[in-house]
Amino acid sequence: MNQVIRLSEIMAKADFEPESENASNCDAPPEPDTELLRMAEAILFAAAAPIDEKALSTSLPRGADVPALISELERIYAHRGVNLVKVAEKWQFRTAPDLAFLLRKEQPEQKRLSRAAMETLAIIAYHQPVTRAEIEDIRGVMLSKGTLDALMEVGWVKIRGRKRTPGRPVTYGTTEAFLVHFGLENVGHLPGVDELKAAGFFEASPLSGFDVPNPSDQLAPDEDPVDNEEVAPATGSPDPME
Amino acid sequence: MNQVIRLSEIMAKADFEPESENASNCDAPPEPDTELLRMAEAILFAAAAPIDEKALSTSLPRGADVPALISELERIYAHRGVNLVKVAEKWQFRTAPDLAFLLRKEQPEQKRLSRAAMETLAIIAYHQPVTRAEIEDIRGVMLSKGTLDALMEVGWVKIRGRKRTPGRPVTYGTTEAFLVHFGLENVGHLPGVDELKAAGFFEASPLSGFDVPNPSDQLAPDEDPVDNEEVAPATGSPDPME
Amino acid sequence: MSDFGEAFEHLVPAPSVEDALVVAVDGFEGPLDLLLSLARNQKVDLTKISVLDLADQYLEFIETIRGRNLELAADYLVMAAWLAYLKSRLLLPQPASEEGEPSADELASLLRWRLQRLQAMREAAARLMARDRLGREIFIRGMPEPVKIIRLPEHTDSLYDLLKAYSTQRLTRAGARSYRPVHAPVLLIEEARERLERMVGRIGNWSGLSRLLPAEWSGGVRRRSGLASTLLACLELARDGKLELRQLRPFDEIYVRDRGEPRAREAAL
Repeated sequence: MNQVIRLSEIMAKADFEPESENASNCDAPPEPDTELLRMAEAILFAAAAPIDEKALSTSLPRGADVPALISELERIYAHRGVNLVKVAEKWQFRTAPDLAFLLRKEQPEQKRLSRAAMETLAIIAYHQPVTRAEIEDIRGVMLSKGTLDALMEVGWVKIRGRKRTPGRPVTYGTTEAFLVHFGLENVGHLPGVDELKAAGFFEASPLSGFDVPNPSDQLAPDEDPVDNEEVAPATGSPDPME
Repeated sequence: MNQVIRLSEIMAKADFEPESENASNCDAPPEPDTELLRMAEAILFAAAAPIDEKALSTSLPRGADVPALISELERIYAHRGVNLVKVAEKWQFRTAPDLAFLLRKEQPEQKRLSRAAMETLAIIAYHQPVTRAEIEDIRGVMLSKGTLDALMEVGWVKIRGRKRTPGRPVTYGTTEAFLVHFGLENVGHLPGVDELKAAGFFEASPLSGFDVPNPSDQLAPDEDPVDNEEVAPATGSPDPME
Repeated sequence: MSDFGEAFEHLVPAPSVEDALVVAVDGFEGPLDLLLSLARNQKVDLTKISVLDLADQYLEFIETIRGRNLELAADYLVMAAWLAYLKSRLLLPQPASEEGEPSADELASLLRWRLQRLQAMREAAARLMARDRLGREIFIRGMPEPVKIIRLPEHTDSLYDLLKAYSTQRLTRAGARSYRPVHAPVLLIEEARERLERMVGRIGNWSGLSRLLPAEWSGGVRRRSGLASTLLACLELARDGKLELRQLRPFDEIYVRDRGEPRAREAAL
């Protein structure tokens, strides 16, 4: 089965791709080594979880131009039934969004999140790092005990650290599983994040001096990382993601 | 998100495919409906088990020419890192056989010989050619079944020949790999008794007349070579020679 | 903190008792949610909402609820009180505001801003939930092919280990061969006793101990052990009442006879 394929013979033509591009230029443009492309394709295809470029490069022969390979695969698959997508700064083949109607499974939907939980998730995602008190301030209501637990149980929310303010309250943020589930490259790609920022909703409330920074995976200047052993107690149920 | 893709724009060109086919005909050949192709691709990709053509056709819009779609997908993926393959009348994407090595990760594992194996190896090294009975006599202990097998599996010990004595027992010796691993030019370079004494190995010995043999790669006068065909099971469990 | 700060604090439901409040008033989650809902009824941009009207509607709503003798969570009442205060300040002519103290208009715009922010986060949540989600609209490969880990043995045995094993083994064996402890022949007491027990009843009148020794233990180096073990066996049997022993003088011959039944002995006599 070890079929040897001559590179010169196999050109990564734009499959499933606008004809115009191709018709005008029947010769293949300079492209990454086809064998490397096959390897990258196979690795990304086989994986159960998204793969970052570093991991891909350790799996490929030395010197492979991983970004070029990825962008070529991304291009090849752009209009196909399966696309190469960047989620959580990693790469993953996923079915094309427009084919959802075909694939949507009538599976008993996993526990539906309550409205409070969805709002809380959004607040954590956009405002992270954020404390429980800050979430409660935005919603104008106390968080019921189960809400954060439910979000942590689904694996979308984790304890990030502690705020360097009196009482050193725990700060919450979103997980990689959150990004993967919602198909986000990073928290900077949250829908409408720029508009919300422009509207000043992430800034200190105009009068209170209450500070809510931009969502960021990075530790905030006034945030301490949480020791792993320390994580559990704030909510009761330990974060499955950590 | 429901990106509408004009069919006319997206032609399933022969991606990753021999250029010759394409170069001669820059226009797209008549091909199955690209949307259906995308659907079939996505369904096959997302399926948790191989799919037969009947199941595929119930998942696709009515009237889809499933065999044509499959053979087109099969063709498109033929030279790719992932192939569409038929197993037991069902279709599934699989990593191309020649890239299977990508899905294996070799992890070095540090190992040490057991004391019995090390002693046996040492005796074989110094006393070669040596029969099992002679090893047992020198060690004063029966050889357990696995010991020689283990040494042969590691590749440090081989069957050298047979002794011209009643029963014609098999003789053992060390291999090239043994020399390489222990950094010896040949077995004659194993330190002799004086060197061992000098190096402190026999310090405690008050005994006289104690000798260490001069090992040799050469066939002993009372030793017959072993035919190659006879040697085979360097690794197998029970030695068929005995 | 200025007065305003305190006023602001009032906007946040006092976190009194943990878990105290999830009471939804007709399905509202807290006073801010209720206010937002009322504001939406004004059908104008939240930025242009009339806080005065909003306060009126809120207070009216609360009155209705109380009129029905329904229990109201405390923070709804706190909000009602604050809105009543805000309303009065908005209606009264503005006093010259002190340094750092927010005006009624500022408080009103803060309320508007908080409503907008809540609304914005609600919309963000809706947008987030409406995204194509993994396992619902988007799927990953149904049959991933996991990477198999293959362990490659890497032997760490060194030449030193080899030589050490060899020399240690050879030394041990060489030592083992040269030391042959000489075992002196010993007649075990158990053996002697077993033999004597078979003889009981046939020993008869006083027999010399030396004559009772097994033939193979009666001469040479073996005699010493034979004599000692047989004597000890005799003593054991005497203790058990089966034999009698006597010795006339130290180092003289020891005599042994069956003890047996008294009558048998008399008869023997």
